[in-house]
Amino acid sequence: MGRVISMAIVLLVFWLTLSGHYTTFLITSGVISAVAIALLAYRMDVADREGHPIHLGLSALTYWPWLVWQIILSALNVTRIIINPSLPISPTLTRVKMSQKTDVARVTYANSITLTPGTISVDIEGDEILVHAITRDNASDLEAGGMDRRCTQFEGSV
Amino acid sequence: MEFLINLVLLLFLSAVTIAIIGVRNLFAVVVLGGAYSFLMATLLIAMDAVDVGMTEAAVGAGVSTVLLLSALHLTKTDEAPGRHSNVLPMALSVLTGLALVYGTWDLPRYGDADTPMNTYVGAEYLERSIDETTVPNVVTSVLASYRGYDTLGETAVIFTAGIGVLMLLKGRRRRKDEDGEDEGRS
Amino acid sequence: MDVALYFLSWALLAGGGFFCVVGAVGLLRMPDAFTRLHAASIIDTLGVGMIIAGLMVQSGLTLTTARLGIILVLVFFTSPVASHAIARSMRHRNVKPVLSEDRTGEGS
Amino acid sequence: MTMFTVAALALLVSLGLVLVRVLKGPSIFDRVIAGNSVGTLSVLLLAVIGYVFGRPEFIDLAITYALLNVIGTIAVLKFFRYGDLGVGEDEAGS
Repeated sequence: MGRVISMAIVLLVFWLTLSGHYTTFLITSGVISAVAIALLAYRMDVADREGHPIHLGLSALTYWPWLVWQIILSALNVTRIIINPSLPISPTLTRVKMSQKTDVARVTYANSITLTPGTISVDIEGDEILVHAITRDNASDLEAGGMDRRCTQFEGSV
Repeated sequence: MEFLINLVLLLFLSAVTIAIIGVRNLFAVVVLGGAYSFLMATLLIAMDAVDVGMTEAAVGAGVSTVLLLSALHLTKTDEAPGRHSNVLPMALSVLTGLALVYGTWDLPRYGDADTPMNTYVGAEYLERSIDETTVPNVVTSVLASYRGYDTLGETAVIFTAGIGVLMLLKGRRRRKDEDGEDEGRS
Repeated sequence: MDVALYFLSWALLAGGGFFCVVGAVGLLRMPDAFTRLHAASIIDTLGVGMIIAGLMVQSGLTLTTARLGIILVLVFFTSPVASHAIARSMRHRNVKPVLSEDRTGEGS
Repeated sequence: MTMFTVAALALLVSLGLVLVRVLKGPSIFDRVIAGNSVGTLSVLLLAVIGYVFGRPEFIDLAITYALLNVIGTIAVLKFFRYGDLGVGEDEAGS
């Protein structure tokens, strides 16, 4: 039930952000819509640990800044490749182990790989992710497992 | 700047339209249609028709992509070459287009404040709707309050149509899957 | 407006525009669909991030900034899903990527 | 020339380049990738246009676009994955 309440609050904040007009009638409609949608989500079983993962809130605050930094670094790297007239790419397909247990952390890891320019998670087979990397170096960096450790840490701090 | 944005977006739109005519793979047409809708909606919003732009994005890029794909599911993905000559339809389209362009000559200039639609009831709605309905958006207040019953009827019709389309698509798909079991992939 | 903030938003907007153009050029230059995905993800990350951040600096602590923040979060959560879905359906349709090296041991 | 104009021009240029990829193909997946980028760039262009014209309220629409863009892309790909659509050979492979 806690998840339903927090989901209703998130939805209400979304409504208030988009609305910008704060009269009694409009705020009441917002509250009713938010509660109704949260209850519907509860009945549809999407307001669970996976669909609305509030328990990851705090560890996200340390993981995301690191991820943003990684994104900037690798985006600059891919930019250099694109600007270079000889286009020095060496596309590589590789498999990367993932050590996460829960689905949310696995999705976070796979999404982080995709979000970082230069690597894309293509498929998940068991506890391995099939990754397409734009250069050999990108693939090797990922195989070294720095991001995997970060994600496991992110999961472990729940 | 406004003129430049409108001009460039219109050029992009013509390019996409010509490509849609030329491409024979219907999947590519659906993807191109999505790109067309996004460009069209951006153009509409650049011309201050915010609500029309919103509708275009929702219907063009969202709903019609899904519906067209569901329809593609039931048919072939490559357009068959036409059996008849294209000359007559072409001439008819060009004529209709020219007639429409001729019709625009009588329209007032874009954004003109002295036209009947801006001086007659339009101004009244703009002045009085917030006091009378307390709805901050004038388009919403006209649709949902002044013309409330009309909109209710429209919504009922669209809802029924939507359910009908869904039932048709769903029924057809299941039957096709059962056939597929017997005949293998057709 | 504060001069430092002005230059910050100038830099962010110009940089975001630059990365969008770079991503678009990459989309044209890359040899196959898999590598084009990498170019497109520059637009989705740095292009979107910098331009939205520049606009946020421009509007200060207002409701508009909150709305821009929603766009940023939405794009950051949905764009990897879209990229992954494209890559995955390419694999299921047996589209072979152009590879220099294959470390999967499939010999595909 | 304000900074918003510069950003809007850059976005228009990239929109044009990406459209070339949408039109050229060659495979359907190239079109989907580029179509997705068209959506992302429209979201940005819309946000920037709001500032160029001095009406930043347009940003609500950019949110709608961002949502619809991903729905469109996922819809196309879902039908690719689960539908038994006989894609023409010339368009399926790259």
